[in-house]
Amino acid sequence: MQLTLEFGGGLELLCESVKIHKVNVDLPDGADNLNMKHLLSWVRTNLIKERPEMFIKGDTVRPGVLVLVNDCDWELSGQLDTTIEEKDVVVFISTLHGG
Amino acid sequence: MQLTLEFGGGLELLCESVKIHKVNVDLPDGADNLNMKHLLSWVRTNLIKERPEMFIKGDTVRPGVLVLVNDCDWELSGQLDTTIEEKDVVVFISTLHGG
Amino acid sequence: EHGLEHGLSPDQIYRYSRQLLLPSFGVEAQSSLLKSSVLVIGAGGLGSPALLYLAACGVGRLGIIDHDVVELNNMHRQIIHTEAFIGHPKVKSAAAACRSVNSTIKIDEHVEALRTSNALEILSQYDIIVDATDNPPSRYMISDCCVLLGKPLVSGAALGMEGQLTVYNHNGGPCYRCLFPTPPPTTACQRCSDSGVLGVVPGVIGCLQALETIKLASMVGEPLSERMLLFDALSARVRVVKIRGRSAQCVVCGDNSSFKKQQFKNFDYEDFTQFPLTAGPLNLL
Amino acid sequence: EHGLEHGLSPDQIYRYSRQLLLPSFGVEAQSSLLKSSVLVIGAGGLGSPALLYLAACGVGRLGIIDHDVVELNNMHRQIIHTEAFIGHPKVKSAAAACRSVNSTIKIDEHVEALRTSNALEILSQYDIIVDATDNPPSRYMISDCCVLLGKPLVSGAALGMEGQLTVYNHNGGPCYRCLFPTPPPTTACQRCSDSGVLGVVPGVIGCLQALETIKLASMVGEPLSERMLLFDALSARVRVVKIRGRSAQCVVCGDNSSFKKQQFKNFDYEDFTQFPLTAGPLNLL
Ligand SMILES: [Zn+2]
Ligand SMILES: [Zn+2]
Repeated sequence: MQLTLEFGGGLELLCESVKIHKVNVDLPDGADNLNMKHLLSWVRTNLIKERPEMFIKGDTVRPGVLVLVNDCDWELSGQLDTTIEEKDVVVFISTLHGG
Repeated sequence: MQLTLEFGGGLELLCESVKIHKVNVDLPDGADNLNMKHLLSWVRTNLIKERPEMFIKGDTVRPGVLVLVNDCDWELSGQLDTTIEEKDVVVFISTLHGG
Repeated sequence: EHGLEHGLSPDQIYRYSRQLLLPSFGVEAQSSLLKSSVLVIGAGGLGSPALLYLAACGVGRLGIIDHDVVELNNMHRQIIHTEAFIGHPKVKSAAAACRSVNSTIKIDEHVEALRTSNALEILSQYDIIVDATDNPPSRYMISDCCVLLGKPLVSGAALGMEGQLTVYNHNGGPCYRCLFPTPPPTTACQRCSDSGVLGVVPGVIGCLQALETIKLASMVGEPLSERMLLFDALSARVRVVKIRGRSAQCVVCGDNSSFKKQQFKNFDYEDFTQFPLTAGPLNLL
Repeated sequence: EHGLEHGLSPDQIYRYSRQLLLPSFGVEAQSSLLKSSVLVIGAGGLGSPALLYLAACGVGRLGIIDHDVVELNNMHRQIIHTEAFIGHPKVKSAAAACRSVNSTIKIDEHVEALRTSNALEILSQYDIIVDATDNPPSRYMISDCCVLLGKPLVSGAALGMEGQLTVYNHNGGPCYRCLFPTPPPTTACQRCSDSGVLGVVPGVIGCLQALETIKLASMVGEPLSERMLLFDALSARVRVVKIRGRSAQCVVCGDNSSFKKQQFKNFDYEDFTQFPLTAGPLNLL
């Protein structure tokens, strides 16, 4: 499945400072669709090169990270249960506090 | 065909000051697809309520109007020959000069 | 000209004529703006353009609160301050600049840090609150205070080459805690003074904060509530995304919240976020 | 700290420290910025924030050209000017403001209208040109002049509640005439002084012009070339769209162009656009 994954607000530093990743993610064994739970685990394994605790906490993203699926907060689509489809754009962004 | 048509830079004044129009456009008789030439004519007939000369000149848009099909200049997709598909977003925007 | 009927003086009609002319703004919106009051918290990178544009456009009463003094290393982004004010309170410097562009509006100077002990009393004096601070405890404290007082909050942030903007606690929309119930780890909380920022990035976000404030005060347009603007300066990309609404479970604004003014006054925001509310002016890299 | 190796003085290292700290900017980008020169054409609504941020961030030499004087009805949006300068040339007022935020850069004052007779000579002195003017003949004239001189052009526009921004003539990208070979009808050419503008709209676009200029001068990020940013303030929406590249048929920058400096000097931009290059300060509504 072709997806675009974007990292911002400093999270790109965990993926070698690359903000936009065009990736190909296979369906997990035995699953008939890909959800955000699968995708988080895929990202953790394949893209996060350092300090994973800055990205994941428990089975979800750490506090202060917003997840957007096609420009929409994943809280509105079922969070970890959100189903991901071909060509979806998923953004992980750390909230900023500076000024 | 469901399309989103947007007008900006003052062109919305020609369509009762409404910027975003969700419309349903039928294929022209005998045509097997909809192109920008058809769509301009449809817009001229169905949306432009006043001063059509501020929108159309000859068989195309007047000088100073940019046409964007799915966020891309129509010069890059064949101008009047650009084929329009279901759910496309077409923007007509008048260039601004103020400052 | 029906400006006079709306109580605009001939001088005001002349000064604001380019806004009065505008069909989507006009006399009514200008008149609302002139009757409104706005508090800008922080006269730094975000506050600089926000304050200048709010003063210039004719907000009736503009409050400025900041405890800090102007330093040379602020000058690359905090364009409201001039070199002549280095070493002086930012509030004095910002107020002088606002008065110099518009002597006809009222400007309140609060030369102090915002704390749980003074926040309710200060924020209650204004219609709209602008968060232009630079740290997590301030952001939680200001949002909680806005919930308790029922004030809309125009929240901007900038760091490095990125900026973010949204309106909290407006018209049934979420508060800061609805989005961020748990504070981030301290290591994810850089401030511009620690990690750097390109000066014009808070410039863009601060202007957009002024815009959202003007829209709220004059009741024109669609405010950025339940939406967030994400700005990436390096790639010149802007995203406006849809975010969650108010959470029924929110401990501050939710249905069963027991968070009242007394809880607010006793809440330790520094302990909650593990981050200091104010860094002294000498706390440099 | 290797700022000294790049020729930065200790004062400069302190002043620009928040940009030097930034990994994606740093000493090299700051050093390029300090060596660059920028001309801002127009010290009005767009020029105000553009000039302040360009001065503050450390552009080495900043030119300002405008023929106009400060008026009270400018003040709602032209935040670089103070009431004290009403009746004085905008260039004097803007230069004073720039110097007050950064006394260490060089500022050139050009108190005159830009015309075909002086444009080549003035623009040739700068690396990057910022179009912050308010009318079609100026926009064509400036773009043509930039093509002849091979200078990148950061072009912003604002009117009412909308703004537009792009970079022309950069790195093989289009010029203004590639996009707009034929001038629009005069009825489609409102200026802010005729049709009104919400003050902070040129504020946002002017800040973004400063940003694009900084990116060009310091060679960081992706400039907004062959792309255009469209900003709608009322709905808080921003679009960044892909626009055409350089046109081989363009009469000015195209493959067979015969447009040289002599043609430029003789070209009548007012006749071409049917619009005056400069409106006198007394030409009000
Ligand atoms: Zn809440
Ligand atoms: Zn060209």
